[in-house]
Amino acid sequence: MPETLLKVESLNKVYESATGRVEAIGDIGFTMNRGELVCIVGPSGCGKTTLLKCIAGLLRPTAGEVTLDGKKVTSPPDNMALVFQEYGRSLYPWLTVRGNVELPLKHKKLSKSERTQLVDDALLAVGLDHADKSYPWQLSGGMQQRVAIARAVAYQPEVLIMDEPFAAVDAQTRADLEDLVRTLHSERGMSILFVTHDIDESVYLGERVVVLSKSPTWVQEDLAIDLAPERDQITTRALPRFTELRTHVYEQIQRAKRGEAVRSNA
Amino acid sequence: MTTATPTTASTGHRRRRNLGTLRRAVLGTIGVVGFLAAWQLLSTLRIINPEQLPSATDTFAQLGALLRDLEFWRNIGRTMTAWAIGLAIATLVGTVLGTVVGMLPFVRRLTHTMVEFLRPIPSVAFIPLVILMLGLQMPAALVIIVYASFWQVFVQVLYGVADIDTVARDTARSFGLTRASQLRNLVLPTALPYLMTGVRLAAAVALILAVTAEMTIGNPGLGRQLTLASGIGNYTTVYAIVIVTGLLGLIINIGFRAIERRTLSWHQSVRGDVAS
Amino acid sequence: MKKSLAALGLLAVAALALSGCTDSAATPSSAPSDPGSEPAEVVKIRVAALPIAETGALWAAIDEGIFADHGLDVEVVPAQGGAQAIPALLSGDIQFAIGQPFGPIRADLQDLGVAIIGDYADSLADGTDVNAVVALGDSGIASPKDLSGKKVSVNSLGAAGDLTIRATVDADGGDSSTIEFIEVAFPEVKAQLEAGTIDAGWVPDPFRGMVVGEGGTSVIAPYQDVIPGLTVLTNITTQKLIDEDPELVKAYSTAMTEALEFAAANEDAVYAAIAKGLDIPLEAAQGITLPTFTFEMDVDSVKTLADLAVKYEYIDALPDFDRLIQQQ
Amino acid sequence: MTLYTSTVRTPVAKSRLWAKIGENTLYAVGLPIVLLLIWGVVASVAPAKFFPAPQKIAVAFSSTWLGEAFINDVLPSLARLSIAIIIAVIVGIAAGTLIGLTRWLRELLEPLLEFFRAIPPPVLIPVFVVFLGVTDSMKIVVIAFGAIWPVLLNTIEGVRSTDAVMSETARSFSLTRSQRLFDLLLPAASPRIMAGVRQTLSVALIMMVISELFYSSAGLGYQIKYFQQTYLIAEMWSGIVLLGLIGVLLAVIFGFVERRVLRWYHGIKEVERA
Repeated sequence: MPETLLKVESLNKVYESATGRVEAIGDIGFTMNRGELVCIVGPSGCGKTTLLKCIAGLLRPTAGEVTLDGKKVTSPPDNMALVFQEYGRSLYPWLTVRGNVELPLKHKKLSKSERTQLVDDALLAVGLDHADKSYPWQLSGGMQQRVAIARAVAYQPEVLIMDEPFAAVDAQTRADLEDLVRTLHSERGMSILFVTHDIDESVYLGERVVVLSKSPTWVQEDLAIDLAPERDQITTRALPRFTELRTHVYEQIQRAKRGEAVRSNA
Repeated sequence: MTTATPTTASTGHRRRRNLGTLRRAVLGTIGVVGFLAAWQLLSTLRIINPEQLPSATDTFAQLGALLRDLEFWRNIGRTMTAWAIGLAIATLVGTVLGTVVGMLPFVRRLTHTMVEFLRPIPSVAFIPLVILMLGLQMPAALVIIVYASFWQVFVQVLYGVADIDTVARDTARSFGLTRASQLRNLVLPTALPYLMTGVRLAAAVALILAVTAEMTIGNPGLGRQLTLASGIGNYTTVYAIVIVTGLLGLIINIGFRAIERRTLSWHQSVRGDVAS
Repeated sequence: MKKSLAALGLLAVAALALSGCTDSAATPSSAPSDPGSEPAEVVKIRVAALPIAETGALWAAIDEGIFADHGLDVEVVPAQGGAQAIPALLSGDIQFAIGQPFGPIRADLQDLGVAIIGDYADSLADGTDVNAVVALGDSGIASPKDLSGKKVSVNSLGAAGDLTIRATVDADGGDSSTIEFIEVAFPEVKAQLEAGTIDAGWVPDPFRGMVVGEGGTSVIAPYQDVIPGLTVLTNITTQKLIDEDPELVKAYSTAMTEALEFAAANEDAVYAAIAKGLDIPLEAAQGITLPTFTFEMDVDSVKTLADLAVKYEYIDALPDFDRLIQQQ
Repeated sequence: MTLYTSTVRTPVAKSRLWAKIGENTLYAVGLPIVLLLIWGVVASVAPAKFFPAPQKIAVAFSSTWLGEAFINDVLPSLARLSIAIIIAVIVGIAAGTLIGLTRWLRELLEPLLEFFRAIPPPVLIPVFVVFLGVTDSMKIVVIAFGAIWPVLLNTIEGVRSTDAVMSETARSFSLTRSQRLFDLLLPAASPRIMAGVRQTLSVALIMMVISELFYSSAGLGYQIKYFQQTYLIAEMWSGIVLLGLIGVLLAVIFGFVERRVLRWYHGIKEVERA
């Protein structure tokens, strides 16, 4: 019986903003097991980022709750790490690559050598062990996002949450980074919650794909991806099953956009 | 966000914003009142000799008396006239020289040392010299005001001209725009927000120097009235004039910030997101 | 918010307008006398004078119409000390200046073409002098030599004040080289004495009276002690003006002679002018010890001062007195 | 995939290098030398009393400042200036951070700060004299009071406008308070703070001179005034030159510090421009 790591229950978020009252999230509920890689997709503007911030404890939901490892999330938990889409703004430009990766470790009770060990290991894992003395802005966009991933890896979280992390990098780099995420998952057994608007990416990466409706958001479908754990950019994407799944998800998203989907459990 | 249900909350929202403004106004008033009360207590409880620190009420009474005196208004007028003329000259000269020097790289390199040396010299150091050349009247004060505020405009315009987008410049060149046309359509629009920042800084500096000049040169105005009052130990008048100069500075700051914001907002829509 | 502020401002202005305005700079209606002797044309001149009690004589004479009688429309420019008056003279911005003899002496040493055309005010040879060095009663400073090693304030360094204080202290057996002189404006002296930032201060009336009246001591009257009746203030102009417009200099000198005679004879008019000019109560003005007002130079006292200045190395050489002092 | 996107440096031939240095020097000193020559010629052909020839000023400079006066006047002035600058910068940054982060405090103080910064600092000299006497601390306070505003206000703005993603990153990794302050808020605000410091320096120099024009018996500003009062015109000019040199010195020190502190910032700008 796989152990439940993350549980989202009846989550609702209403914004009081300059243009009035906006219900971003209607009612979202799903769970994620330890060691799973779950992708969340939805039409653009469906409140994915809002959901993520609620899970990460950066935003307080209007109703409902998030539990991580049995504990209710009210503020950013220690055993969670985030990778943001805006790598340029989430890395601190005044710190070197090493400084950035090391920063969150400084308040953990670790010896200096343990810390160095963790940083070295994380940088090696993302293939940046040679660039630790550079500054983030001296690196290309893909490289910068690797630094952000290394920072999250070194933090040794129970769960890694990634918010459209590859939306702003070019296609080739993106493929490399996707494989990096797969590697982290398969080799290190990391639990990853991956938010994206790219349907192919969600199917390629995920063991499960959670499809969100348009705003106010609810879970339209929770789809298991029955592809083999060893995935490859060329062969996996060429599989007929891959095409079926992505077509299925695509249709769901189109329905979501048109607002055709009707909540079954409402 | 998306087309999500905008409810009737807009009135509630307005109320919230009004609440924010109200909060600011209330807290700000508390701050000012608290300051005045502390001042009053320091003086009335004789923690500080009231001969030297007259109470807030005495000071404001004196201020009221001054405000009924036409000569006081004339002094305000004199100070502000020197300020305005000085600022106008500094802006004009600063803009013209800044644009010319900024657009001609070799002139920029040639003048760099001179600028770096002349800019930090406090203009008050020239007071003896300007009295020698121009006497004890407004022209002498103007030199001091212009020298100090000129650099603010000049340097900002230099930054502005340097900030011209390379793509925009190449585009202008590739379409064969004339120098005059480049100046009008590319250089000035890019440099405008910088110019406004420069003018705002210059306006504040010009007021400082206008008052300082009156204090040291002795041309008529608020500064001279302050020195005269201080010279006979009339501290209520001294404090009243300090308050008036502060208010003048406040008006100048608020006014020029508003102008700057206006030019900036117009500008941002043209060149898009500006990270600063 | 902004609107309400503007409204408040308007209200304030309206209130002011209703409550009525005064004008402290309005020219008094005391018209010049004697229409018969009115000259053909009026010449505007600017005269620099410190905003101090001594200038009362000039203000009183102007109000009396003495200068107008000689065809002169005088604007008094409150220059900050002779240091600025002389450059302003040279620049042609002002025509005459009333200032300490030290300024012109220094200017003459630099060949600036400045001349003293007459006296203005002298210190008093006996009795209570026009100024004094005062200290607090409990300061332990009783005699001049006690000032050695102390902090003593003067209103302007490097002039007759500190020079004569040095001379007095040395004559009393003290060591003037150990005195630390600091510039403090006269009205501040009392407060600075009480705060302990200075040990003694050189002040004229009414500030001397304030300190002495509260138990302070008048340690020395340096002018009287060193050069009794020393010239305090003189009338200064440029050689250029003397050469180019002797008529004007003549008219000014005649008017000034009359003005100073008037002032010497009419103390009450001077006190009234001081009260108005300095914006202080008349009673306070009446407590001020007035100097001797005269246009006639006591050249010897200035020469003695210059000798003293050379002795104390305030200046390197003596000025050329023949071109410096041209009594009109 | 290139690792470094910053500009690639190609080695320059030695002869080219020397030519470059020569050219730079010529540009740097060319105009000043020409102007000095013209001034010198004019001053010897038609001597003006108040515009002594450059060589006279140079002589006056060495005889005036390179001796006792350096210890008695220049050093104390510079000491007061430095102390005041240090106070202004430290207090400005500390108070600015506090005010920038505390909304109620900011709202409480906003009108007062707006008012006090608007007062031309010289008018407060008579006021400060009353409180602090004719002392060095009075002069230091006058300088610091005048100079603090650019740092203070820029720090408030800088701290307030910290990038949202950067703050969220800090929160998501549960950074401690001091980490947030020293690793996020202050570095993020540092470009603005340094811009404020630059203004603070120039205001401080002005205030140093003004503070010595009144109630003084020594110091650079006092000496310039004294030379004017005694009509030692060349010496007075040499004082103005010295002030210019001090300004240049301050700018050089500032530039050095700024390049260190804002290395990352300039790096980003360079990458953006490339």
